[in-house]
This record gives sequence, structure tokens and C-alpha cells, in this order.
Amino acid sequence: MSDQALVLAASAIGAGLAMIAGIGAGIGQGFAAGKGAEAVGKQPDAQGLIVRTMLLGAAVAETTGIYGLVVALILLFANPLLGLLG
Amino acid sequence: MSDQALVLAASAIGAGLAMIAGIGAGIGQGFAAGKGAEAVGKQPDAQGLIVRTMLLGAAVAETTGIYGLVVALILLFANPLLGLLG
Amino acid sequence: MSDQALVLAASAIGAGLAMIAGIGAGIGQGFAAGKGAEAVGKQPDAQGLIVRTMLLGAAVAETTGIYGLVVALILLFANPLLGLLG
Amino acid sequence: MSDQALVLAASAIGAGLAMIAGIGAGIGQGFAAGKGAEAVGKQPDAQGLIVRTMLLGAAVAETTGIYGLVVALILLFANPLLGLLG
Amino acid sequence: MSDQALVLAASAIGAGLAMIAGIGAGIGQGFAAGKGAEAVGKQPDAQGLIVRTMLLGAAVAETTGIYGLVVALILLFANPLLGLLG
Amino acid sequence: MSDQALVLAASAIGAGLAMIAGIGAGIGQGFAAGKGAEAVGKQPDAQGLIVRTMLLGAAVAETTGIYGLVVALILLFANPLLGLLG
Amino acid sequence: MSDQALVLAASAIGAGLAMIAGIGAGIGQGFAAGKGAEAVGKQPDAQGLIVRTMLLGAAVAETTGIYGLVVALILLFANPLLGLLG
Amino acid sequence: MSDQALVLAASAIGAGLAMIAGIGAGIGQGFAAGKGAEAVGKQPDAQGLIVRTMLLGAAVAETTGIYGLVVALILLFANPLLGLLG
Amino acid sequence: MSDQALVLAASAIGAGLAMIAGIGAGIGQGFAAGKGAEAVGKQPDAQGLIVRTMLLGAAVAETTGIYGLVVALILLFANPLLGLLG
Amino acid sequence: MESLVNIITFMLEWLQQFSATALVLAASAIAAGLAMIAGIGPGVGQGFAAGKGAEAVGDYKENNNNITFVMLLGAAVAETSGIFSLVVALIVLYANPLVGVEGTGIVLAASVLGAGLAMIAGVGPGIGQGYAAGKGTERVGQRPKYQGLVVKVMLLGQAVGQTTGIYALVVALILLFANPLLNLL
Ligand code: NA
Ligand code: NA
Ligand code: NA
Ligand code: NA
Ligand code: NA
Ligand code: NA
Ligand code: NA
Ligand code: NA
Ligand code: NA
Ligand code: NA
Repeated sequence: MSDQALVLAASAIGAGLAMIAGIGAGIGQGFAAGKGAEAVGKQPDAQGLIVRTMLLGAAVAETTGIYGLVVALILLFANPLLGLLG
Repeated sequence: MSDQALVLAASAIGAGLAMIAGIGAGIGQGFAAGKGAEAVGKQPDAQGLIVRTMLLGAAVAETTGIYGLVVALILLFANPLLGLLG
Repeated sequence: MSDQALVLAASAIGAGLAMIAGIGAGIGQGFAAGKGAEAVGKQPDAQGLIVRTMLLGAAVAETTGIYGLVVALILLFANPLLGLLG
Repeated sequence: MSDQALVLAASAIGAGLAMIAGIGAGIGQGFAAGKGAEAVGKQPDAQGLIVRTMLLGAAVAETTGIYGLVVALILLFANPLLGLLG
Repeated sequence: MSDQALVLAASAIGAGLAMIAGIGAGIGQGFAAGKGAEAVGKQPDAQGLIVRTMLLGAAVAETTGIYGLVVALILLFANPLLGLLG
Repeated sequence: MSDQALVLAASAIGAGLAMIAGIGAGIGQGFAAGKGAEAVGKQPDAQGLIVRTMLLGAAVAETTGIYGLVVALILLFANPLLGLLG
Repeated sequence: MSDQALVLAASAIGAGLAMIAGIGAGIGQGFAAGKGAEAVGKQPDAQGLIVRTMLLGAAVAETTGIYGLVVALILLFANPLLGLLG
Repeated sequence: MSDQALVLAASAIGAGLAMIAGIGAGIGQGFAAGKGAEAVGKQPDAQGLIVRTMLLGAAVAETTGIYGLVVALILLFANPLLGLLG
Repeated sequence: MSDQALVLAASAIGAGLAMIAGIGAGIGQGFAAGKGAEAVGKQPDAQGLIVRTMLLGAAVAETTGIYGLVVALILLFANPLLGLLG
Repeated sequence: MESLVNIITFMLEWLQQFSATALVLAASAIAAGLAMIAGIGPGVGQGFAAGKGAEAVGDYKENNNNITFVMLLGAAVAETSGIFSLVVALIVLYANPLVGVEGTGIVLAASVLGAGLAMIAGVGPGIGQGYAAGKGTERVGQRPKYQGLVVKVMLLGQAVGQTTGIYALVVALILLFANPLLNLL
């Protein structure tokens, strides 16, 4: 069994692990969705401002999930590790 | 045991790991559901606005779960790692 | 040990891992159940609206658990990785 | 070691992993139980409505735990992976 | 190493993993205990109703912990995987 | 390495995993302790009722931790898997 | 490598895993500490009652952490698995 | 590879795992710190009582973290498993 | 592979695992930071007292993270396990 | 596989068919994935801040600018451990200092894995600092007059909450760049 096979197998597992980061954004953005829904019910007049703030905050919360996705895609599609094999 | 077998075995595990990201959206969107239900009980007149905000926020919270699903499906159906085997 | 055996063994573990995604929907929907029960106690007249919003939100929260189930069933019953073996 | 032994050993671990999904329903339904107990204390007259909403929501929260159990039982009693062995 | 030994070793680990599901019921039922204690302090007259609702909800929250226990006991005492060995 | 050694080694790990279930009861019962302390501070007259409800709820929350302990003790002291070895 | 070595190595890992149960008591008792501090601030006269209830509840929350410790000490100092080796 | 090496390697991993228990005390005591800070802000006169209760509760919450540390130090400095090797 | 290599490899992984304990202090102290910021906004006059209590509580919450660090540094810089090798 | 008499010896011998470089690179792929898990923390924490921000702008529209500023400032601090983890992941993927180093492959590979595991500690500061960001945001919405004080305490508390994430980064960097285990071989 070749060195390449070992590195590529580990890359598949690493890609899967990296996606787990997405748990955070899911929880946090869902919290924001709930507070946003509550807030527009209380102050319908401020709807625009509430939704914009919710979305801005949620965009910030998305970043680490994106980092995980980017690392996974690098491992799967542009694997830099193979080139380092002797 | 062949090189392909090792990479594909690791891909099965990587796909399973990637799905774990879905924990986040489940918690977050459920929180939004609870706050949404609470809010429509208090302000039935604002129901449309509340539900739309809840669903918009929940859609945002779904993304990292979808990322995990996409990575899993790539590993299972369009495995790019096999092509990188020497 | 055959190539198929290794891939299928890893698929069993991958299927189990994918189910873990269901933690999220369980927590989130239970939160919604609690807030829904609280809300109908306070506004019994809005019961229909509260329960419909709770169930709509809970349906949204179910999706990532379903994704995990679908990936597990694919691994168990229609394993695409076997076809990729050389 | 036979091919079957490897697949069945991995199935035992996969079955155990799938049960972990049950964490979610346990937390969520316990939250609903607490909010339900609080609500009937405040509005004893709405007891029937509160308990019915709590149980309806808890039934929804049970599903992903059931999915995990079904996948575990399939792995233990009707293992489809054995049939896929060459 | 015999085939049976491998399957039984994995069964021991699978049984341990399945018990982890019990985390959920422990957290959830403890939450219900806390809310129940709070509620009887506020409305001692509704004690019977509060405790009955708390226990009903806690019974519902126990199920996924029981599923985990049942899967563990099946693996330990009535291991069906051994019978599937060729 | 004998068959027994492999099964017993896995049993040691399975026993350790099963204990992890105890996280749940620790969190839940601690929550109940906090709410109980808060409640007796507010209604010292209802102390007996509050503490009894807290302890009843905590007893219910203990069960899945006990299940984990029982499975661990079975694996350590009355290992049924050894008897299943051919 | 001897049979004993494998069993004892697994026992070291099992002992470490069993300690993880202590996460629960740490979170739960800390919650009780916080609610207790809050309560004595509000009702300094009820201090004795509050602290006693907090400590009683915390003692209950300690048990599953102790179970984990006991299982770890059994694995380290009175390993019963060695005696089960053929 | 010698028997000792395997047992000592597993002891290093077991020691690392045991430290994870410290997550609990960190979360719980931090919660107590927050509630303590809130309480002294509201009732500066009760500061002494609040801080003493917070520290007492935090001491209780520390124990399972200490158990984990003790088990790790035993594994590293007074490894009893080596003596059990045949 | 030498005995030393196996023990040192496991020590590197054990050191990494021990650091995970730091999750707890991070969550807990952040909670304290949030309550502290909230409290000084409400009672600016009690600022000194609030911050001192927050920092005292946070120092207590740091300990188990330090324990993890110390165990990791022992494994890396003063590895006692090597001396126990025969 | 008939020769499989000892599962541990089998696994170690199986690993030895690979070059030391392959072991390190395989460990790097897994370590990169492990490090990213820290991203759970900022996601939860910043989402909390987002929710408190949305709530606050609804209640105190006039203080919208203060609220948004504190929410973004607090969330920026909460991003730290996610950035640390991303940097460690990129180091092991693109500039791994242990590739080609003399030493037993298994020790080098385990050191990379240990670095990835250590970074998971970042979950904590991410959640905690995000919580602080949310509470600071809420309070500044209610009492904009005390924004300076609230932000000062928030940042002080967030700094305290960062330490265990720093410890983990230091241990990871030691494992990667100044590995003391290699001298013990
Ligand atoms: Na972010
Ligand atoms: Na998202
Ligand atoms: Na969803
Ligand atoms: Na469900
Ligand atoms: Na249930
Ligand atoms: Na229970
Ligand atoms: Na207990
Ligand atoms: Na304790
Ligand atoms: Na501490
Ligand atoms: Na800190």
C-alpha cells in the first residue's frame, strides 16, 4: 500500500473533522433567529433594523464554519500534502 | 488490500463525521422555533412578520449543515481523492 | 481481508457517526416543545397559532437529522463506494 | 480474520455510535418537562392544554433518537453490509 | 485471533458507546427537577399537579437512555452478530 | 495474544466509555441544586416541599448514570462476553 | 507482547475515559454555586438554609463523578480483568 | 516492543484524557464568578457573604477536576499498572 | 520502532488531549465577563467591587485549565514515563 | 491476515510500511481537521452576540450605532481562537516544520496530531467571549452613557477568557517548532 494512499485516506478523515466546526454557527445563528423573531414581534416598526442586525451578526458567526469548509475543500481538491511526499 | 480500498474506507468515515455538523442547525433552529411560538402567542397580529423572520434566520443557520452534507456527498459520489492516487 | 470488507466496515462506522447529527434536532425541538407548552398556558386562545408555529419551526429543525439518516442509509443499503473500488 | 468478522465488528461500534443521537431527545424533552411543570403550576386550569402541547412537542423531539435506534437495530439484526461482501 | 474475539471486543466498545446516550436524560431530567422545585416553592397548592407533570415529562425523557441500555445489553448478553459470522 | 486478552482489553475501554453517561446527571442535578437553593431563599416556609421535589427529580436524573455504572461493572466483574468466545 | 500488557494498556485508557464523567459535576455544582451566591445576596437572613440546600444538591450531583473515579481506581489498583485472563 | 512500553504509552493517553474532566469546573466556576459579580453589584453590603458562598460552591465544583489530575499524576509518576505486569 | 518512540508518540497525543480542558475556563470566564460588563453598566458605582469579584471568580475557574497545561508540559519536557521503561 | 496474532503489533507494523514523511503528512491532514473544530466556539458566541444585538436594536433604536459597534468589537475578539486554529491548520498543510525532520516517523506524526488536538481548546474562549460580547451589547443598548466602562470590563473579561486558548496555541507551536520529544529519542 502506497504512501499516497495513506495521506489521501487521512485527508478524507481530516475533511470530515473540519466540517464539525459548523456546529457553532448553526447554534449561534439559530439563537439569533429566535431573538430576531422575538424582537420583531415586540417592535414591528423596527423590523428593518432588527433583521439587518441579526443578519450582520450571523454573517460574522458564519466565518469559522467557512474556514472549516475551506480547509476541507483544500484537502479534497487541492491537496498540498501529496506534493510533499518524497 | 488496495490503495483504493484504504481511501474509500476513510471516505466513509469522513462522510459520517461531516454530518455531525448538523447538530448545530438542529439546536439553533429549534431555539428559533421555540422563540417564534412564544412570540406569536404574545403578538398574534405580528404572526406573519415573526414567522418570516424566524424562517429567514433558520435558513441562515442551515448553511453549515448543508456544507457538511455537500462534503459527505462529494466523498461518497464524486470522490476526488481517488483521482489523486498515483 | 478483502477490499470490500474494509470499505463496508468503515461504512458501518460512518453510518453510526452520521446519526449523531440527530442530537441537534432532539435538543432544539424539545426546547420548542417547552416554549410551546409555556405559551399555550399563558395564551390558551392562541393555541392553534402557537402549536402551528412550533411544528413549522420543528420541521425546519428536523432537516439535518434527516440528512444524517439519509447518508447512513446510503452507506448501508446503496453503498456507492463499493462501485468505486478498482 | 474473516471478512465477515471485520464488518460485524465495525457494525457493533456503528450501532453504539448511532445510539448517541439519543442525547438530544433526553435534553430537549427534559427541558419540555421542566417548562411544562412550571406552566401547570402557574395556570392549573390550562393543565390539559399544556400537557398535550408538551407531549406533542416531545413526540416530535423523539424522532432522531428513534432513527438512531433503527439504524443500530438494522446493523445488529439485519445487517445489509454482509450481503454486499463479494 | 479468532473471528469471535474480534466481534466480541467491538461489542464491548459498542456497548460502552451506547450508554453515552444517557447524558441527555440526566441533563434534561435534572432541568425538570430544578423547575419543579422552583414551581412547588411558588405554588405549594399545585404541588401534586406540578410533580405529576414533571414525572410524566421525565418519563418521556428517559426513553432514549433506555434504548441505549437495551442495545448495550443485547450486545453483551444476546449478541446477534456472532450468529451472523459465517 | 489470546482471544480473551482482546475481549478483556476492549471491555476496559467499554467500561470507561459507559461512565461518561454520568456527565448528564452531574449537570442536571447541579441545576436542580441551584434552583432549589434559590427557591428556599425566596420561600423558606416551603423548604421541605422544595427539597423533597428537588431530591425526587434528582433521583430520576440519576438513573442513566447508574445504567452506565452497571454496564461498566458487568464488563469488569462478570464479563459475559468471555462466555460467548467459542 | 503479553496478554497482560494489552489488558493493562487498555485499562489505562479506560481509567482516563471514566474520569471524563467529572465534567458533569463540575458544571452542575458551579451552577449551584452561582445560584447560591445570588440567593444569599438577595436574602442574607436565609443564608444557612440556602447554603445547606446548595450543598445537599451538590452532594447528589457529585455521585456520578465518584462512580467514574471508583471505576478508574479499580482499573488501576485492583484490576479484575487480569484475573479473567485464561 | 516491550510490555512496559505499551502500558506506558497508554498511560500517557489516559493521563491526557483524565484532564478533560477539567472542562466542567471551568464552566461551572465561571458561571459562579459571573453570578457573584452580578450579586455584589446589586447588594454591595452583602459582598462578604456572596463571595464566601461563591468560593465555597466553587471549591465543591473543583473536586472532579482534582480527581482527574490525581489519576493523571498516578499514571505518570506512580504507575501501578507496571507492577501488575506478569 | 523503539520502545521510547512509542511512549513519546503517545505523550505528544496525551499532551494535546490535556489542553482540551481549556474549553471550560474559556466558556466560564467569558460568562463572567458578560455578567461583569452587564453589572457595571447597571451599577457603575460598584465597578471596583464587581470587577474584583469577577476576576477572583475567573482566577478560580482558571485552575483546571492550568492543570491541563502542567500535565502537557510534564509530558513534553520532563517525561517521567521514559524513566519507567525497563 | 492469518498471521495477525497481536492487534497492536499488527497496527504498528502496518504503519511502518509507510515512509516517515507519509506518516507526518497523513497526521497533518487529520490535525488540520481537528484544529478547525475550535470554530464551534466563535460560531456559538458570535451568534449569541448577534441575537442580543437584534434584540437591543429593537428595544433601543436610537442607540443602534453603539449597539452595532459593541457587537462587532466583541465578536471580533471572539474570532481569535478560530483564527489561531486556521493558522495552525495552514501551517501543518503548507509549511509543516516536521516534514523531513530526522526522527522516528511515529513521534513526528503524533506530535502533529497532538498540535491539532490542543487547538480544540479554542472552543471555550470562542463561546465565552461571544457571550460577553452579547451581554456588553445588551447593556450598551440600555445605558449608552456607560459604554466606555461596559466595553472596558467586557474586554478585560474576554482577555482573561482567552488564556487557555493561548496555552493551547503555545503547546501546539512547541510540538511543531520546538519539539522537545525529538531530543529524548
Ligand atoms: Na466568526
Ligand atoms: Na449558517
Ligand atoms: Na434544519
Ligand atoms: Na425530531
Ligand atoms: Na424520550
Ligand atoms: Na433518569
Ligand atoms: Na448524582
Ligand atoms: Na465536585
Ligand atoms: Na478551577
Ligand atoms: Na482564561
